[in-house]
Order: sequence, then structure tokens, then C-alpha cells
Amino acid sequence: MIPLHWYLWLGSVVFCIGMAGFLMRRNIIIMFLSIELMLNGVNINLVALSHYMQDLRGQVLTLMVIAVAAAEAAVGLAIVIALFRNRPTVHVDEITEMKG
Amino acid sequence: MVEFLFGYFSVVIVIVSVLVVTSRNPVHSVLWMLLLFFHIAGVYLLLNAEFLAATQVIVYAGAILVLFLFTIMLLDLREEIRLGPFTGGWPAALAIALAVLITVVAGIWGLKPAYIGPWGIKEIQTETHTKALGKVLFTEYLVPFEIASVVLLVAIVGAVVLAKKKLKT
Amino acid sequence: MEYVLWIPLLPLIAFWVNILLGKGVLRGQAHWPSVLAVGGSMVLAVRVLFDVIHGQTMNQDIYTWILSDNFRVSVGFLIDQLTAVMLIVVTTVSFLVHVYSIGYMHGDKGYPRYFAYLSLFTFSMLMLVMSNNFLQLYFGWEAVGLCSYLLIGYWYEKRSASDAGKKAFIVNRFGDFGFGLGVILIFVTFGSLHYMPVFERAPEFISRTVNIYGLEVNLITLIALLLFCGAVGKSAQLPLHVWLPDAMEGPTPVSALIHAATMVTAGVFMVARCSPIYDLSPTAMAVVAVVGGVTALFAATIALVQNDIKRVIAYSTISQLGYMFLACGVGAYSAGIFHLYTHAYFKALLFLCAGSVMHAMAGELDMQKMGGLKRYMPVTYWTMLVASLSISGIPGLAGFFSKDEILFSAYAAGGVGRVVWVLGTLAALLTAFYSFRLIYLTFHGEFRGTEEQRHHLHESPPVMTVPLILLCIGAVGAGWVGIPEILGGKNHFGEFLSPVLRHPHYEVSHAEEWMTMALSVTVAVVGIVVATVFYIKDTSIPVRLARRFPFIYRVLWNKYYVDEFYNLIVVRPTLFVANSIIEGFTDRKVIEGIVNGLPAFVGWLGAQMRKVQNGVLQHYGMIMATGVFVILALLLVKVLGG
Amino acid sequence: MEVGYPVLSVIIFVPIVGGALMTLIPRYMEGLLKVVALVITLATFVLSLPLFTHFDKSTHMMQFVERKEWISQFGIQYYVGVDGISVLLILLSAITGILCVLISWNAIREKVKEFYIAILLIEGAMIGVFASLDFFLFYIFWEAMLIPMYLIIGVWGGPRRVYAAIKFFLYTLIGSVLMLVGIIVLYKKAGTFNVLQMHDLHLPYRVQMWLFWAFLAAFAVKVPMWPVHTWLPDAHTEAPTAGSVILAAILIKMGAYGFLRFMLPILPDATKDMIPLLMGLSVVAIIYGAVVCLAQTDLKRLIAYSSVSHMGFVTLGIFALNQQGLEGGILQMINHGIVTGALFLCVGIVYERTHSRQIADYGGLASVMPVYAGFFMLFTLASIGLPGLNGFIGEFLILLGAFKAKTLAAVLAATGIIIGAAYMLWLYQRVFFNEVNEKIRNLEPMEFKEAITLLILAIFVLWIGVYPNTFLSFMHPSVSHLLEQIQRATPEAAVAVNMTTEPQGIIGLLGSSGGL
Repeated sequence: MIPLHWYLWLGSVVFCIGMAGFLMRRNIIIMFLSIELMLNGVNINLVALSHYMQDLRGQVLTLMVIAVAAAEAAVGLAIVIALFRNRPTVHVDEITEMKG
Repeated sequence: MVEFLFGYFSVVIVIVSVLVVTSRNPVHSVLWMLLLFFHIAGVYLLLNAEFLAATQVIVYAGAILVLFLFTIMLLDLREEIRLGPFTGGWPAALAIALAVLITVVAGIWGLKPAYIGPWGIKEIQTETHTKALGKVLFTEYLVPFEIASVVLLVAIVGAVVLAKKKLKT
Repeated sequence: MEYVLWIPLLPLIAFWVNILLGKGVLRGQAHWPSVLAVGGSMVLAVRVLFDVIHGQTMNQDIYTWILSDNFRVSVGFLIDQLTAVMLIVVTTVSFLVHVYSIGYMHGDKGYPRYFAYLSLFTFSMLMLVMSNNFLQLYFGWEAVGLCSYLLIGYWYEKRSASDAGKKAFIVNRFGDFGFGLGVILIFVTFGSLHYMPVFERAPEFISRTVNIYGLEVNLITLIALLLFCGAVGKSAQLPLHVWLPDAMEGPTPVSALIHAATMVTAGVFMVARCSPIYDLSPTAMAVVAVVGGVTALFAATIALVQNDIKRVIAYSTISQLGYMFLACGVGAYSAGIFHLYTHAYFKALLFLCAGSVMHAMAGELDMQKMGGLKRYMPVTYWTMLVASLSISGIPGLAGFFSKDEILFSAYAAGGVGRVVWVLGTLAALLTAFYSFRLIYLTFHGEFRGTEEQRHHLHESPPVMTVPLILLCIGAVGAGWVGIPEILGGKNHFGEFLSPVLRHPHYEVSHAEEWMTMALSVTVAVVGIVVATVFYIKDTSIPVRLARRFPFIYRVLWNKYYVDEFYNLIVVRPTLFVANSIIEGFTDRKVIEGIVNGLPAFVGWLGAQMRKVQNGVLQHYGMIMATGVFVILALLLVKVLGG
Repeated sequence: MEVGYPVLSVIIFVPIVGGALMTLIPRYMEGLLKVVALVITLATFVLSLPLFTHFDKSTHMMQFVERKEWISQFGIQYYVGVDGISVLLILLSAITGILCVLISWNAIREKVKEFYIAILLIEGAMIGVFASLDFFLFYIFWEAMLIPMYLIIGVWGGPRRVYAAIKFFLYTLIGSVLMLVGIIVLYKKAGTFNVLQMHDLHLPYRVQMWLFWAFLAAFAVKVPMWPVHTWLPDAHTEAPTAGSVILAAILIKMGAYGFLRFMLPILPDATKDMIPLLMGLSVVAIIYGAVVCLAQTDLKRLIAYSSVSHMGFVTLGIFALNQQGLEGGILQMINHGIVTGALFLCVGIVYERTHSRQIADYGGLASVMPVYAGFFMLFTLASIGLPGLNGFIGEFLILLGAFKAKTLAAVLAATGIIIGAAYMLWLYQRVFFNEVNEKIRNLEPMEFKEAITLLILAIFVLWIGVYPNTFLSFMHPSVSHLLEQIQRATPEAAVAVNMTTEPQGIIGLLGSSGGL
């Protein structure tokens, strides 16, 4: 039997790689991918906990996360398209119109 | 056997994750991601979550990644690729991510569930996984489920509106 | 004696009539209400005099003015011998000045306003002298000051006039500062502001002292000196005399009424009224006497060299007021009041004569441009001559009796009295001199003005000369009610006032009394003779003297530089503090700096914070991640620690 | 002596509801708007008259009391009533309302509707402030005044109106926020917002001290005491005439009223210990305010600074803590409201014609507008405390009270009267005397409406000056009672100081029930 925290470590590593990617990359599409990565890291943890705690709520939550991820990807990519139409760049550090 | 599978999945997942965030070309990233999702689905299988594994493949790999690919194809990114992929502050970002990782890993050390729920392996086996999940989802979490559906609807409408609208410069 | 209420009320009604109707309805007839009202008051004042002579006095409250806890003060009247005398002085002079003004102010565009102010003044002055308590006295005190302000600045479009009015008011405020504190101290000490209880209880406090920052001061002395501050301001004594010469910017009848006969004597009246307090404090008495004596001499020396006819008389007034204080200071209150009473007539006469001269000279004030007016205006000349003889102290005239009584009392009182007696006698010499200098420069010799002015010279109309003649009678005969016993008289005046004012009895021989009298007559004659020599016989002497002693001349000509001194130590520093320190620095820089600095700091902080929000998504993300890390680390530490 | 209607509620809500109903009138009907506003203010005044005629002068008890449960969970009530301290201020507010409408008749040409609504709301709130006996209700009215006042300055004001409005708002808000904290602490301690019950609350000394500073911040800003006075010149200068009049006549009285109603009776021991500070600040305000007037070149600014000086007298009288001082202080509040209000009205009248507030732009005005000059002279004299006019009565009683309490303070304050005469007469000279300035040679004489507004105030100037007892008699029992409250508290507080179990510092202040 694999100990719980191995799974959790795996999820954490995926999450942190996603986070690093989000923070490091300039390309907004890859940043979105990084977010998906982070979500997947979380999902791994949720499912692992669900299994070890013998409770399906974790998996329900995972389903929700997947749904939200889908919604987020749809809206986010739509924004990217709209943005690109407006300014032909996907590099976020060049898009600072919303700064305070 | 399980340990071996877990080790394989873990190694692949980590390597592929790194490749996802470091690839210069977004198309490559997406393809690495595809590989990643299949391996994560494998991990889910290890955890007796076959429904989720299937969902992972169908929704993520089948739907979301395709969406990404379409977007990338839609945008002409040849020029973008030649520019530097990382922001100026990437070492700092990496450091922060590592710091968080170390903290989390340290925090997780020796974690044990303090609570055991009603859905042990036996119960799920008698009920079948999908049915069990359905029972929980449609009884206890009916309202969140409905809300999730509304969220998806709003997202669809929003995506259409955003993508269609001509922004005035 | 309820009718006394009408004495102040009539002028007040006249004031309101003139204010409300003067401009629209009465216009050139605006003098009627005022003259009739003051005339009525005068008649009533005479009736009061007879009532008082027949032993009727009155001390009655009309209504409670202010009531707060144990503080209760009324508007009320105290009618006694002193009040009766003051009423006669005020109403008669006021009436004559009103009549005179009809001619003098004829055709002035502010005619109704002038009479309104004059009536208001008469009302205020009557309230002042009839008051039965300190606060009403203070009311009258300030109200006459207001009228003085309004009438000095009557020709307000003239810069010097409005300046003078303001100066008079503010300088008086300095005196009133002390006076007001004195009134408050009286209340705090005695629990009442009405004369009678205060005077009755005053002896109980004779040895009470108060500690002012380690300095033990006798309470009664303190009260007396604080009250005297007000008198110094109102009666233009050193060092607050500076306003009175400037007050000559007002119309001349006003100078006669307010700045010679009545208002400026309010200080003397007040000291006399408070004689029960002053009598208890030898220190205060000495101060009063010395201030009076020094002022008498000081002002007389300035009068020697001035060329402005009204200013000479103004300094003369200051000097004569000094005599009155001198008298009060040596305990001879009735002598002081006697001089107040005679002075009112001859000084009002001097001013009205000066007004008559100005009338003829089209407003010219410089005596150097006059001369030889005797021919053109005989009535003015003769009346003014009588007034000058009277003020010089020529026997038989009013001024002689009162001044002689003062000097004798001072001599007889001994101690400080001897010192002030010397001062007074010297001042008498100078008085005679400058009075006749004025007469000679104005009426004798050759006319020194322009041809145009010469053409314009004329005697004033009867409405002006008749008051002159009437006042002249006063200047001659007013003193006869107080002929001293040594000259075979009975000093009715002193006797009459004795229920109110202590009449000192001196252990002095008749020889000494004769001596002082002879001396004062001698100095008067000497003064007149010297003036005659200087300005009739050999007119080059004054010029040579001025050349010989240029320093003294310059100091006198510039009135001892008192105005300049005040300007230097009071006015300029105050304005400097106001402009540069408070407005320029404290208020604008320090307080506003702090007040505006705080929001500015918050704004700066915000601007700094805004830089963080630079729109670069990764930065936000990094901040967030850092936050996550911090929270996790804290949790971890807590878990590991606990 | 019953009145057939709830007087206080009616006069609070007639202007407020009236103002609300005025929103229904179309904005182009300006004439109607003005008439309606005038009618509402007049009605408020007439309806407030029973306070004057039916007031029982023999008791300190609250009168015309109305009490309804409002938010019962927190013990908040709609609780209004008047005593001798507040009744005159309410009447003054009612009169001020009328004057503000009259004086704005021609002066306000833009956003007429909004202006009159703001004026009416302020009037209702002002009366509410003085009538409230529930601290919560009080705070609501107190803050409710701010917003319309802010708008009046910021919308209808002079060139620097925005700066002035924001400054005014921030200043008063900072004070009020601290007061709010104080109110909540008091509620924690007393379990009620009822002010009269709070009067009987014998708070420990340390708590009193903390609350003292909180309330001082709120009230001192409003008064305004030195050194938090600098909002006043800006606000006064930039506000339209009606705004200046409200500020001068009523708004800054709320601070002094706060001292009387809340600080003295609820926190007697702390206040008594801080009297040297408070009297010191008052004296500084008197002299500082007067001296700074000498440096002013702007008419309204000068009068504003003179307010600082005069309000210094008010606080001096209040903190003398004796009958004369307090009564003088209250009377001086009324006096200052009348006189300074009148002076601002006067300035407004010429500002209408010349659009200049610079003193140097005037000169010789007495020849051009003689009746106006007469009124201005009367108010000037009242301002410098000429006996026989209202200012004297107040100042004299205050000085008398202060002299008893702290002689030096009275002596120093009296010097303020000298400087007061200097700056006011100098102002008068520069504006009305000397040669006629060419710029103003052709000014129109005063209108009837303007004369009426000034006449109303002039009558009060003379009335109070000649027979102040009409007004003083309202105060005697209330002021005596207030003094009793202050005196009575001493021994218990002395015990409280020694209590070592009392929690320390700010935590202790928040109460034993575990903070807010």
C-alpha cells in the first residue's frame, strides 16, 4: 500500500510546477496551461484523500473542479482571442492596460 | 506492482509537467499536456476512481486541450515563439514556487487521515463506483451540481460573446 | 422723582427719531428732535438740582439687566448731589452745543446723522452719570466711547478722520481692559456691582491682599488702580492721552461737547464716584495724583509749540483733566468736580470759539495763517478772551476759583500733594502762556492767510454766537458758587457735594492759603505777560528760542514722540506677529502643514502602493504566491511548534 | 400648558419631509421652489414657537419629551427632548433656516432645487442634533448634517470650493469617527444609548480619560478650537452666503453643545482634570484668532477667524464650570450665531453686487449704501462686545466666570477684546470709510428682503443686549443641574482611580465583555 502522502507529494509537485510555469511564462496560453496543471495537482490530492478517507466528497469536488476548469478555459481563451484581435500579442507583460 | 505503476506515473507526470511549462512552442506544451492527462488518469485508476479517470480523459484531453489547440491555431504565433519565453523575474518566480513546494512537502510529511468516511473499497465495489459517486453527487451535492451547470452555461455564453465581439480600438 | 427716567430717555427717543426718519423725512430739520429732547432733559436736570438741594435723593432700580446665579445687576438711577451737578453740566453744555451745531453743521450732507449721534451721546453720558451700579457705568462708558468714535470719524471719507476715530476707540479699549477687570474684581470681592453695597462694605476689605505671582497687592488698591486704568484712557491721561489730540478731526462742536466738557471728564467723575474706595487706598490716591500732576505739566508743555488751534486746546484739555485727577488724588474730590464743572464751560467755550474761527476761515486750523481776526469777529474774540482769562486763573473768573482750590488742596495735603502742587503751579504758568499765545496768534497782529480767506472772513450767525455768549456767562460766573471762605465766600459747591464727597479739612494757616493763591495768580499773570512779550512786542523771540534749543523744540513739536513710540512697540509688532508669524508661518505653514501633510502622506503612500499594481499579471501572481508561502510557513511553524 | 402636537418631531421632520417633497416640483419652476422652501422654513419657525412660550423655566428636566422604541435589540430609541441648554439653539436654528432661504433668493442661480432641499435637510438635522437624547439618534443627525453641508460648499461655493469642502468633510469626519468609537464604548458600559442614563454613569477615571480624548476630537474640531481651526476659514470663505451663515450660526455651535450635553455630565472627572488644557486652548484661540484677523485681506476669512476667537470665549465660559461662565457661554453661542451670521449675511449682500471678497476692493461704502453701513456697524459693535448689545452680555458673563475659575485666563482673554476692537474697526474703516472706491460707486442700495433679514437679527442684537434675562432665564435650572452633575461625581471617581483590577489601556477601555 502506497502511503497517502506520496500521492499528496505528487499532487503538490504538479501544483508547484504549474505555479512556477504561471509565474515564469510570458505566453498567456501557456499560463492557462499552467493553471490547468495546478488544478490537476489539486485534483490528484483530492482524489487521493477521497480514497484514503473513504469518502466520495473529494471526488465530487474534483468533478466540480473539472467543470470550472472547462468553463475557465472557454472564457479565458475567448478573452485571449478578443485580446489578440485587439493587440496582436499573447505576452502578458505587454498587456498592462488594467493597471491602477 | 502498484508501487511500480505509481513510480512510473509519478516520474512521467513530473517530467512531462516540467516540459509543459518550459516548451517554447505552445503546441508542444499542449501535446505534452495531453500525455500528462493520460498519466494522471492512470493515477486516478490506482486510486480506484475509474469514473474520474474517464472524465479526465474525455473532458480534459478531449475537450479542453482541443480548445487550446484551436486557439493556438487561430492565433498566428510564429513571431511570438522567437521571443524569450520567460519573464524577466523568472528566477524569483522559480524560487517562490520551490519555497512553496518545500513548505507543502514538509507539511504533508506523515499526514494521516483523521476521519474515515462511509465509502470504503468494499462499499464502492458493491455499489459500483459511478453509481456511488452519482448517489453522493445527486443527493448531498445536488445544489452545487446545479450551480456548476449554470456556471458552465454562463461560461459558454460569455465565451461566445467575447469571441464574437469586435472590440473598438 | 420718577421723572428722572425721562432725562436719558428723551435724547434716546431723539436718536431713534433721527435714525429712522432723519434721512427720509426730517433732512434739514433734523436738529429739532435732538434740540427739543436735550432742552427737555436740561429743564428736568434743573428740576433734579432743586429737588436735590431740598434734600431729595434717589437710588432706584428700573429693571434687572443681567441675572445669573448670584450675579444680579440692574439698570437703575442714583440721584444725589454729584449726579445733579453732572446732570447740569452735561445737559447745559450739550444743549448749547446742539444749538450751536445748527449753525455750524448747516448744509452738511450727514446732518441728521450728526444730530442722531449727538443725541445718542447725550443719552449715553446721562446713563453714565446717573447710573447706580458699575456695569451701567461701564455701559455708559463704552457707549460714550462709541459716540466719540462715530463723531470723530464723522467725516469718514477723510482718511485722517476715520483713523482718528479708530485710534480713539482702540486706545480707550486699553484703558477699558483694566476697567472691565476692575468691575469684575469688584463683583468677585463684594458680590455686587451696585455702588451702595460696595461702598458700604469696602472698609471690611481694607487689609485684604491678593497674591499676584508672589507679589502681595492690597485688594482695594488693585481695584482702585484697575478702575483708574479706564479713567486714564477715557480722560486721556498719560500714557493713554494720544487719542485726544487726534480726536480733533471731528466737528468742532463735538470736540467741545465730548472731548472737552463731558465725556473726557467721565474718568474724573468715576474716581469721584468711587471716592469711598479710593479713600481706602493711599497708594492708589498717590498714583492718581501723580498721573494727574504729571499729565497736567506734560500736556501743557506740548501745547506751547503746537500751531493747530484745536490741538492746542486739546492739549490744554488733557492738562486741565490732569488738574482734576490731581485734585482727586489728594483727596479734594469736590475740588476736582468743581474744576470739572467750571472747565466744562470755559473749555467748551474755547472750542466753540475755535469752531467759529474755523467757520470764518473755511476750515483752516493753522494759527500761523490767522492773525488779526479781532476786527472781523468781535463776539468770538471777546468770548474767547474771557475763556482764556478764565482758564489762566485770573481772579474773579470761574477757572480761578476751581484751580486755586485744587492747588491749595494739593499744597495743604502735604506729602505727594506738595510735589503735585509744584507740577500744577508750573502747569498753570504754561497754561496762561499758551492760552494767550493762541489768542495773540489768532486775533492780534496782521492777517497771515490768503486773500481769498480774508475775503471770506465774517462773524458767525447768531445761532452760533448766542451759545458763545451764554457759555461765556458760565465761564465767568460758574465759579461763584464755590468762592472759598478766605475770600468771604461760603464754598457752597463743596458744601453741596459734601454728603457724597468727603471734604477734607486742612491744618493750614491762612497765610499759607494766601500764599498759594497769590502764587497761582502771579504765575498766571506772568504767563500772560510773557505771551504778550513773545507774540505782540517782539515776535522774533519764539523763533530764536526754537533755534536756540532745537532739541527741546523738536521733542515738544513731536509731542515727545509718544505716537511713534507706540507705533514701534505696539502697533508694528502686533501687525508683524499677525502677518508674518501667525498668518504667514504658524497658521499657513505649521498647522496647515500638518493638516495638509497628513493627507499628502496618505496620498504618497497610496502612490507608492499603486506602483505594485503595475498591470503585469506575473507580479500579482508572485505576490499572491508569496502570500501563500507566508501563510503556509506560518501554519507549518505553528504545527511544528505546537 | 399642553401643546396639541409633538413639537420636536414636527419641527425636525417638517423640513426634512418638506425637502423630500420638493423633489416632486419640476426644476424649472424656480419661483415656486423658493416660495415652498420659504413657507416650510417659516412653518418650522412658527411650529417651534411653543418651545419658547410653553417652556417651563423652573425645572431642569427634559421637556417636550417624545420616546419611542426604535431598534430595540440595541436599546436604541427615538428619544427627543429639550432643556434650557438646547431650547434656544433650536429656536436659533429655526430662525437661521428662514434667513438662509431669504438670503439665497437671488444669490443661488444654479441647481436651485437641490440647494433648497439641502438647506431644508440641514435645518431638520440641526434641530435633530439639539433635540436628540439618544446618542445613536444624535450621531445620525450629527452626520446627516455633514453631507448637505459638504454639498453646499462643494457645489455652490467659491473658486476653491472643492478643496474647502473636502477639508471640511475630512476634518469633521475624523472627529466624528472617534466620537463613534466613544459612543460604542459608552454603550458597552451603559447598555443603552440613552444620554440621560449615561449622565448617571459613574465611569472609572481611566475610561473617562480615553473617552474624553475621543469626544474632544469630535467637538473641538466642530467648535473649532485651536489648533484644529483651519478648516473654518476655508469653509466659510468658499461656502455660499447661506452656507457660511449655517456654519457660523449653528454648525460650529454643535461642538460647544456637545461639550455641554455629553462631555461635562458624562465625563466630569476627566474634564475637570483637563480644565487647564481646555481653558488654555480657549485663551490661545481667543488671542490667536484675533491676531490672525489683523492679517486678513479677505472679508469672509476675517470674519471666519473672528469666529475662532469668539468661540474661544464660548469654550472659555463653558470650562470655567460655574454658573456665570456656563450661562455666558451658552448665551454667547446664541450671540455669536446671530452676530456672525449677520456679518456673513452682510458680506453676502455686497458680494452679490461686487463679486469680490477682497477688503481692498471696497472703501467708502458708507456713502454708497448708508443703511447697510448702519446695520454693519451695529453688528460690528455687537461683535466687539459693546455694552447694550448682545455680545457684551455673553462676554462679560464669560469673563466673570473665567475670572472666578482662573484669573489669568480671564485677564488674557480680555486682551482679545482689545484686539477684537482693533480688527473689526479696522475692517469697518477699510470697507466703509475713507474715499469711495471707484469700483463700488454705483452699487445698488439694499433690497427690502435683505433689509428684513438683517432687521430680524438686529432686533435680537438689541433685545439680548438690553434685556438678556428673556434668554438667560431659560438656562438657570439646567445649568445649575449640570453643575451639580459635575460636582457630584468626584468621590466615586476618586475610588475608581485606585481600582487596580481595572483592565489597563485601550483593552480596558473596550470593556470587560471582551471588546467590541
